[in-house]
Parts: sequence; C-alpha cells; structure tokens
Amino acid sequence: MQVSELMIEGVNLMLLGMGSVFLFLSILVLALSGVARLSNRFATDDDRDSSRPPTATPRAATESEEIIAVITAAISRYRQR
Amino acid sequence: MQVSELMIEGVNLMLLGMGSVFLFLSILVLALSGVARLSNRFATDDDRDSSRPPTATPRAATESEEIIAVITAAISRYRQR
Amino acid sequence: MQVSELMIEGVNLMLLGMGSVFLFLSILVLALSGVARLSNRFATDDDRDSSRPPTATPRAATESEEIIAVITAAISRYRQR
Amino acid sequence: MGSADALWQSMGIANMAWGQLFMMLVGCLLIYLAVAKKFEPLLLLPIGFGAILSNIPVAGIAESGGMLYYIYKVGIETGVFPLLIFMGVGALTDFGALIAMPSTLFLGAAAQFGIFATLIGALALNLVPGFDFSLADASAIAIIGGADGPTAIFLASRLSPDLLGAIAVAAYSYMALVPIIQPPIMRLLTTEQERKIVMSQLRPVSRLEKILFPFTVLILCILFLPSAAPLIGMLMFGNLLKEAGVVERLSRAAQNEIINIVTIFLGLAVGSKLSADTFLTLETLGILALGAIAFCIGTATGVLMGKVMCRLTKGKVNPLIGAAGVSAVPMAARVVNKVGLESNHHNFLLMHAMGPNVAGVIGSAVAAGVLLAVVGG
Amino acid sequence: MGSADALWQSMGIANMAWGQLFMMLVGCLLIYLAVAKKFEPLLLLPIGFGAILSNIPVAGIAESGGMLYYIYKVGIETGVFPLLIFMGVGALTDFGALIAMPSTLFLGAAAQFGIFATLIGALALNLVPGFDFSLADASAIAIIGGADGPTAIFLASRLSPDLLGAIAVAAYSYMALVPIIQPPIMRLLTTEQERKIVMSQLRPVSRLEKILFPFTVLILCILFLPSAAPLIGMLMFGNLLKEAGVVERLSRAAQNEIINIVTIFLGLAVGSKLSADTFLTLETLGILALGAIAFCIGTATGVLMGKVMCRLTKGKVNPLIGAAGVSAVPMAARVVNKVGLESNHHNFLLMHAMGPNVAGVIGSAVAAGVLLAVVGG
Amino acid sequence: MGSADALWQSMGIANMAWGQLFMMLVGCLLIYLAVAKKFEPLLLLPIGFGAILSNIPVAGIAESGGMLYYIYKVGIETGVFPLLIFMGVGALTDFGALIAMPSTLFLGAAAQFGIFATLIGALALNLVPGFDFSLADASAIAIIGGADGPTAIFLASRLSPDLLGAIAVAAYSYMALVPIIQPPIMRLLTTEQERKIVMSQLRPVSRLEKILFPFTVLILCILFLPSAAPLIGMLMFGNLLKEAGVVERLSRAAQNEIINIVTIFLGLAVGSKLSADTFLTLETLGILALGAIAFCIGTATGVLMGKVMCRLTKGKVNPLIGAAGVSAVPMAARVVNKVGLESNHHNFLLMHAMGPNVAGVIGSAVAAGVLLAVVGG
Ligand code: NA
Ligand code: NA
Ligand code: NA
Repeated sequence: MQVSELMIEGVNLMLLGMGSVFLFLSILVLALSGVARLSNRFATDDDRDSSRPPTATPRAATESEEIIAVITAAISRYRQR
Repeated sequence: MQVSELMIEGVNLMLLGMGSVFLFLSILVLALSGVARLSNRFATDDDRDSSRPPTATPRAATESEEIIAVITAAISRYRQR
Repeated sequence: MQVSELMIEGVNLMLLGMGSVFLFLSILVLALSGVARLSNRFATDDDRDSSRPPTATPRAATESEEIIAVITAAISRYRQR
Repeated sequence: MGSADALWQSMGIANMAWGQLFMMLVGCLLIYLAVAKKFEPLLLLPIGFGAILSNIPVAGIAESGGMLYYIYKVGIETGVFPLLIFMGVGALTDFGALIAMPSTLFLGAAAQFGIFATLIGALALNLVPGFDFSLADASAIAIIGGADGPTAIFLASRLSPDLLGAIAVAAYSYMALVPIIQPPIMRLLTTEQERKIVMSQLRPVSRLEKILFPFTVLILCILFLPSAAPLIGMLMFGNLLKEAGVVERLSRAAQNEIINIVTIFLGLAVGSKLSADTFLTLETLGILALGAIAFCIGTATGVLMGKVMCRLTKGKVNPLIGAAGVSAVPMAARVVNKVGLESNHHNFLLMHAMGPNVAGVIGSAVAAGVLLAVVGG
Repeated sequence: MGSADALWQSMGIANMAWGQLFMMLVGCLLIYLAVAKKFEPLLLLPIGFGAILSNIPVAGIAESGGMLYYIYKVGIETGVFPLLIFMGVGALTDFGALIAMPSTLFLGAAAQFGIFATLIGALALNLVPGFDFSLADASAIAIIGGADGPTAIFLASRLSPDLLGAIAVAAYSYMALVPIIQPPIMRLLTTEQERKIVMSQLRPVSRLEKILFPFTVLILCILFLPSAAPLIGMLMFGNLLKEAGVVERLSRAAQNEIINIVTIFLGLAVGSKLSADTFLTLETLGILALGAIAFCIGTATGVLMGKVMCRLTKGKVNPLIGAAGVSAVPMAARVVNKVGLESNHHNFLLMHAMGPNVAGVIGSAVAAGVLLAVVGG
Repeated sequence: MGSADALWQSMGIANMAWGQLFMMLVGCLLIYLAVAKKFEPLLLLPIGFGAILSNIPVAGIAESGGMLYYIYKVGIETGVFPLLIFMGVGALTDFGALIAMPSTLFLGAAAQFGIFATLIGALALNLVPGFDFSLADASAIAIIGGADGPTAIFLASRLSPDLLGAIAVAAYSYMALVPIIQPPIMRLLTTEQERKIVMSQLRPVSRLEKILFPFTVLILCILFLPSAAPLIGMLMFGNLLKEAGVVERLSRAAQNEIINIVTIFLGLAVGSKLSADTFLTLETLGILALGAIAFCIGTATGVLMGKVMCRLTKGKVNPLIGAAGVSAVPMAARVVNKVGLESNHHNFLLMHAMGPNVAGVIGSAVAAGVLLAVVGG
C-alpha cells in the first residue's frame, strides 16, 4: 500500500476512533447519571454512608483485639504495683 | 443402551457405591480407633496437651514482642512524668 | 566409551572445573575490591549508614502507628480515672 | 468508510444472540446472589462474571485464543485447579472433631445416599422425552449430592465436561441454600426430644493423632480406592502441611495465596462453560431439579442414620448432626447448631457437627472415586 | 584439551555481538532509571533485567527452551499477563471520583487524541526512508499515547509483537516522565486565573453506585465495542472484587499476590523482546519520538477540553485536571495537584484529577478496542 | 456384577507392585525425617508426599494426564521452578558479609572440590559391575557436593532427568545432615588454637555496593561462563529486587508468595520422579554413597583452604569458616558458629561464616555452569 493510501486510512481511523471514544464515553456519562439517580432512590441510609473506612479484615480485627488485650493486661499489671 | 438397561446399571452402581462408601468409612473408623489407641500409648505429655493454641508464627511473635516493647516504653515514659 | 577413557575425561573436567571456579571467583574478588573502592569514593553519607534497619514496609508503619494511637488512647483514658 | 463498517460489524448489538443475552443475565443473577444474598460469593461471583465475559459476542474470550479458554484448558481440563483447591481445603480444615469421634464417619457415609439416589433419578429422567443422560453424565450430575464444589468440578471435568457449568452452578447454589433446604427436613424427621439431646464433650486429640490422620485416610484410599487418590491425596497433603507444624510457610501458601488465586481462575473458567448452547437446554433444568433432590435426600439419610446411632448409643447422639454429613463445610454444621439451639438454648452442637461435616467431604471423595473407577475407567 | 576448548567456545567474550552488548547497556540504563530516578521501578527494573538476561550470548535464555521464552509464550503471547495486571489495577482503583462527576469522562476522552494523532504521525514517518510501518504497527505505536502500560502491551502483543519491546519501554518511560513532560504544556495552555479555580467538593458516592459502576461500563462495552471486552472486562472484574465487599480474600489476591507475581514475569518477558535485531533499528528511534509527541498532544487536548468545560460550566472546572486524562494513574493526577498548588496554595485538585485520570484508563481501553476491531480483525 | 469386578480390578491391593510399596515407604521415611527430625522439611515433606502419590497403583498421578505429570512437565522439565527458587533465595540472601570480605570467595571455591572429586568417584564406580554412569550422569551426581538444592535439581533436569529424584533426595538429605557430617571433619583438621581465633568485625557495606554486587557477579558470568547465566542471573535478579529498595512489592513476592508456591510444586514434582523403576536401582545406592563423600570432601577442602588463609593472613582467619564454603545456607554457617563456640565461648563466627556460605552458592552455580558448558553442550 502507498503511503498516501495509508495516510487516508489513518485519518479515517482517527476520525472513527476519536468519534467512538467520545460517543462511548458520552453514553457512559448518561448511563452513570442514570445509575446515580436510580441508586439514590434505592439507597438505604447504610449504603449512603460511604465515608466510613473500608471494612477491616477479620485478621486486622483480631490483631487490634490482641493489642487491646495486651494493653489492658499491661495497664492492670501496672496499676497493681 | 435402553433406559431399562441403564437403570439396572444405575441400581447396581448405587448398591456398589453405597456399599463401598460404607465399607471404606467403616474400615476408616476401625483404623482411626486403632491409631488413637496406638498414639495414646506413644503420646508424650507434651503431645497430649493439644488444648494450647496453635503455635504462633514467628512473624506474629515478633509483632507481639514489638507491641510489648512499645507498651513498656510508653508506660515507662508515662511513669517518669 | 571405556572406563579408563571416561576417567581421563573426568580428571580433565576436574582440573578444568576447579580451575574455572577458582579463576572465576578470583576475578570476582578483584572486581568486588574494585567496586568497593569505587563506591567508597562515590558514597554519600546517607549511603554509608547501612547499619540502620531495612526500611519498614508502609503496612508495618501503619500498624505501629495504630498501636501507638491505641496505646495513647488507653493511657489517656487511664489518666482520666 | 470500510473501517466504520468493520466497526459496526464488530459491535455487540449487531451480533448479540438471544442465548448469549440470556446467559449474561444468568451471570448477573449469580453475581446478585453472591453479593446481595452472600450465596457462596467466593465462587459464584467469579463464575457469574466468567459467564458474562464468555458470552460477549465477537470478543471470543472463551474461544480458542481467548483468556478464559487458556485458563480452562490449563486448570480444569487437567484437573489441577480443583485439586489445588482441595489441598487448600485440607490445609484449612481441622479434622480434630472427626478424630475424636470416628463413628461420625457413618453419618458422613449415610448422607452420600443423596449422590446415588440422584444417579438413579438422572437415569430415570431419560424416560422423559428430551433427556438423554449417559451413565457418565448421570454420575457427574449425581455428585452434586456430595455438596462439595471441587469434587463436583473434578468429577464433571473427567466424566461430562459439557455439563460442567450447570453442575458447578447447581452444586454451589444449593450449598448456599443449605440453611433453607435442610431445617424443614431435619425438623420433620426428628422429635423435639431427640433435638434436645446434649452430647458429651469431645475428647482432646493429640498432635500425633492429627499427624497420623492424613496417612490413615490415604493408606485406605491407596489400598481400596486408588481412583479417589488424586482428590483424597491432595486433601490429605494440605492437611499434613497444616498439622506437621514444620512447614508453616507452605501451609500458609496453601491456605491463602494458592487457594485464593486458584479460586479466581477456577470461578472464571467454570463460568466460561456457561455458554448458551450447553447451558440453555432442558438438561440444565433437569440438573437443577436433581440437585435439589440430591441435597434433600442426603440430608434425610444423614438424619436417619443419626437416629439409628441415637438408638444404638442409647440417646448419646443427637440425630441432628447427621444432617451435617452432606459436607457443605462449614455451613451444614452451623445449620445443625442453629436448629439444635432452637430446641435447647444451651446446647451447642457445632463441634459435634464438625465431625460428620468433614466426614462428608471424605465420603463424597470416596463416592467420586467409585464413580470414576466404574464409569470413567 | 577438547573440553577446555569447548569451555572457551562457550564463553561470553568469545561470542558477544556488539548489538547484544548495546542491548545489555540499554537494560542497565533502564535499571538505573528505575533505581536512581524511580522511573516506574516496578516495571522498568524487571524489563531492564530481562533485557540483560535475554541478550547474554550462548545462554539463550530468551530462545526456545529458555525460561524467558516460556514466560513470554505463556503470559504475553496469550495476552493473559496484561489482562491479569488490568484485573489488579481494577481491584486497586477507586472509581469514586469518576462516579461523583461523570462529566470528567470527556476529559479522559479528549486526551486520547494523543493516540490517534500519533497514529497519523507513525504513518507519516513512512515518508522518511527506512521506515515501513504497517497500519497495525502504527496502531500499536499509537497506543503509547494512552499512557497505560498493560493496554499498550496487550495491543502490541496482538498487532505488532516485534515492536512490543520498544513500545512497552516507551510507554513506561514516558509515564515516568509525566512530571517533566506535562507541567510546561499545562502552564502554556492555561491562564493563571484558570489555574487558581477552586472546585467544589465531590458528592459522596453510595456503595450501590460503586457496585453498579463496573456493570454499567461493561454493558456499554458489550453493546458497542466487544473488542475492548477482554481489557475492560478484567478491569471491571477486578473493581467488582474490590467493591462487592463479600470476596475480601479474592480482592486481596488480585491486589497483591497476583499483580505482584505477574508484574515480575511480565517485566522479564517484555525485557526478553529487547533483542538487538528488533530493538536496534531506526524504527525504535521513531517509536521513542512518536511516544513523546503522543504524551504532549494527549496532555494538550486534555487541557484544552478542560478549558471548554470551564467555559461551559462558567468557571467551575479547573482546566488543569484535563491533563490527568491521559491516565498514567496516579502520576498525572499528582502532577495536576502540584501545578495547581503553585497557583493557589490551598487548592488541592488531587481528588478532582482522579476522575479524568481513571477516565483516561477507560478511554484508552476503548481506543484500543477500536484499533483492535478495525485493524486487528 | 461387571461393575463390582471393575471396582475390584481398580483396587490398590489388587495392583500393588512391591517396588511401589517400597517407594511409598521411602516417601514415608522422608516425611518422618522432615517432621520428626526437621530435616529440610520445606522440601522433604512435599518430596516424600509426591513419592507416595506417584507410586499409587492405578491412579497414575505421575503419568501422562495426571497432576504431577503436568507439574513436572511445566516446572522442572523447563527448568523454571529451580530458577524461581533461586530468585527467591537471592531475594532472601544478604550478601553483605561476602562484600565486606571478598577473600572468603576462595573458601567458597575450595569447597567445590567436593563436586569434582565426586565426579571422579562416580566415574570410578563404573568399575563395579552394575554401574554404568555416563559423563552426564556423573556430572549430575557430582553437583550434590554443591550442597545447593535448586542448583542440583536444575543441573539434573538438564543432564540426567532419570536420576533427578535420587539426586534431589540425596542433596536435601545431606544438607539436613550437615550438623552431623561436618563437625568431626572440622575438629580433625584444625587445632584447638586455630578454632579459638577471633576474627575482626566486618566493615560496614554501603547501599551502593550492595546494589552493584549483583551486576558485578552477573557481568563476570556473562563474560566467562554464560552457561551459568540462568542460575546466576535469577539469583542476582532476586538480590537486586531486595537491594534496590524501590520495588518492595516485588521483593516481597519473590521472598514469599513465589518461593512458597513454587516450593510446594517443586517438591511434589521431584517426588514424582521417585518411581520404583528409576529409584530402586543399584545406582541410587551409589548416588547416596557418593553424596556423603562429596559433602565430606567439600567440608575438608574448605577447612584446608581456611588453614591456608589463616597462614597467609598470619592468624586473622579462623579456618573453621572454610567449612561453610559448601553452601547449605544457612545451616553450615550455624555449624561453624557452634563448633567455634565450643572452643571459645565468646567467639561468634556466624557473620564471618556467612561470607563463605553465600560464596559457596555462587561457587556451585559456577561449577554447574562449567559442567553444563562441557558436558551438556
Ligand atoms: Na459430601
Ligand atoms: Na489513557
Ligand atoms: Na555450594
């Protein structure tokens, strides 16, 4: 294929590509807005409260429980002195 | 193969299968009882004491050591006030 | 191949092998000494201080921060009594 | 504008078949059950997503050259993935309750009747026009009654790969439904008096016994049922890693890294078998129906055997724990505990139910071995 | 002394070609950039080491039978490794900022102009004697402008495997150079007044929206661009694992074990494509030049679209955040934040820049899908 | 009752060969040594279990289509598993002691004499009727003297796959026996006076030196012995991941996930080579005997070189540390420390012994490279 033909194909592809990207993402904007409205209607209070930190893993929980237990023990031992 | 033949094969397989499962697990019951008697004879005091928690991993150990060190430091600093 | 021939090949290989190992590691001794001299010239103060413990992983950092936070809280609560 | 045309030709809306659309909805349903209803989410979420991905038109993700094709080929066709999961299950399972009370193995055995009754049921379905299950198909379907995911996937991949998707989905779905399926059957078959039985505390188990346990099981498997050796071997290998106490690194790898990674891939690969042409058939409906029956029968025979043991021990065994014999670890044991608490608020049957529960895992591996030996040979 | 001769014949100094030596130095340069300059070290260090290993004479580590050959074959030729990385990226990414402000998707779209401008540039280079890029080559090169490593590797492995090494190196190098490339362009195209714009705080996003997000994106992908489905599918699968909240084990596996392990192998395998005969060509120079242009153009069009949105919203959008649309997550968003702080010391744009930043990931996956559909078909 | 017959035909007791039974007992012995005696449990436990699994009659777990067959094929025949282990070893090893005192490399070199003496020994065994070791076989056996598991497995998989099982078992068993084998030899060859020598503290090593170390070793390997490049390359890659300080994620993956997962699979796959027909031969007895000799000679030449260095430095080097040159990291260094403490209760030689210890790893990789270049070519 000649360079000029290739270039024409390239320009075609550019138009098509940028068009597709914009079209796709525009539809996505619409879809996300729709989803937002939809989920606001269904959202419970619990759901909306997304500012809370992500749920700790069970292991982490156990660890901090251990820590608290250790501290409690340390402090009570300290108090007995 | 006709359905009736298949069914006969199926019933055969059922009898054989349930028989095998029961036979296998029955022998396992015997074997486990034997192993229990055997290992009770050989068991040292240390072995028998399986109520202790599973051995902590080295890493966990290090962590709790760290915690204790941190606490000790915190408390001693607090005492100095 | 006859055993005697094999043995001769083996002895050859032994000489060649031990020679190669010693030669290779001798060159490595020289190279490492060179690198040591070179890097001492370029080393910054920060680099030389390799006695510090390896950088803690972010996670570990977070954990000990948590621990400290928990301890601080525990102690302050204890003081309020 | 040849390229615009090529783009249009490649669009999903231009190529979507109804079957694909329906299967994607099935995938969404599985994900919904996993996320909203917490139905075995570790498996059903990846399976559901795999179903969606593999039914996307044009993309061919589950076809030769696609990612899910490779994963299925490498992990399921070889049988490696379910065996690795089994290794992880072994490394995660404490067989102590079973070792302390080996007689609970009979409960685990009785509950496997669900498997073989379903086998007959599957063959009988051939009388209905439209069904055509071979003995291998029927065996693969029957294993749903084992209530054990990796065993079901392993057997189906060996005996009836086309039905693998439906079988895996049925197995995991009904395992998630155990808290709904089992209690009515348990209540129906036992008296209030029986449900109130308090069992004596389990004896402590020495470390030596725990280390010898995997060998005991494996030796019997080698002697009498080598066709179950891959399953039981890997289960016991995992358990040995856990109990040996000297290979902590490997035990952790089996319990975490390996089982987690393999679960993701196994789920996606099973999902890739949920294609319209193999799933949207009358047979799938049959499989779903048979699976439900299998769970019910397994629960019933487990409880009935519990009643027999109750008689023989003069009331020392609470028949409820028989229901845990279907495996579905640890869900079924929890259900037993819950139903037991309804009759006696201070009666915690959980530890006693763990015995038949893990016995059920071994029991269905044994049943799978029999089916493989006779049908798969 | 036949064996001594054999040993000499097998020595590197007796077999070293200049090209191999040069490529090993390129590998060392990449490692230097990774270690000393912290240029995308997670990728460039393994790539650099892979380049060294694969150019060792006689050893044949990247040739049939060698380790890197197998890793490339299994992980890159099949496309599996970049897709697994994408799954991990999805599991690590919080799309909350994008969901809160979907209009930032336009910024992510505009920045993809860097891709298509580079496509034209690559084809135009054919006018220079010595260059001979096919449409597939040009497309694979163009994707460097997507500023997204796994997308670039996936597309190059599909369209132009010979150029994969150079393309991956260019993509990751320029991603590391984002803090140097972008600021001048951003300052050139915006006024001090615009850079000072403070954006209103993002609204909170509910858990339900976060769970529905992956489905929304995937559905559109299925309907309109199934050729992007492997990339977008795995990205959204990873994100669903993260957001579902019921598969913590799998989410952690995707975010840690899988992505770490695959990154090591992906890097080594990409490095194995840095052999003298495919890398030491005029084409590589062209690719490096085009890559730089791609980043510049993408940044510029992103910022310009930011200015348009600023106008349309009557000054509610700070045009700087458009630069984050090239993706290069999270580097580009941090650069936006930094440039913004220079003009207004209390204006933290990081969260607002995360919207176009993750939009850029989706945008370049979409662009890759178009290129695959039209060129790869 | 055809199916009952099929079931009987499939039983282990109906098909067990004496050789299989014996090999399973060998597997049990290895597991016993691993669990009760803590003999290299990370490797010997999976190897032992792999031996049991692969010798189960009928099941065919190590035959074409079985799980262990696939794992062997993918991981060992390609050489990938031992190389990944080597990467992990590199990421776990601190070469600081060696960098601080490069002269300890001579100790690591001298101890490799165990390898080449064993080579002669293996060839001489051909004079005994029943032995027929080729040069390749003898080389693979000799590498046991390197006291380095992954190197032994890598070389055996290249030169003599049939002997791989016996070689790996011998290598790991004798590594575990180092605390028993080495002390008498060390005491025999040194005077009380020598064992009391206190060595001066090692100089601190800068981060730059630690980063340059992998490159120094790799460059020499490239120039003079590219056949060792896969081994030394991966060892140094792992070490660079550790020392670079910018790829913490990858370093952790190499040190934990990858090495743990691969160790499980490597062990099982090596165990799958313990089949009766390749293991129950006179040759295995020869290999076991030669392995013991190899360790003894390696220890002796290491200590003797230590004495030479003691003379040359006028008593600044404690000759005991030469024994650590066989590698067997970190066991041999600990043995040195213990024997040293017996003579002087305040003399901790551990850090000084780590130098020759890690030098021994490089030394045996170099020796493996020579054997590969000359014999494997
Ligand atoms: Na079961
Ligand atoms: Na992008
Ligand atoms: Na060695």
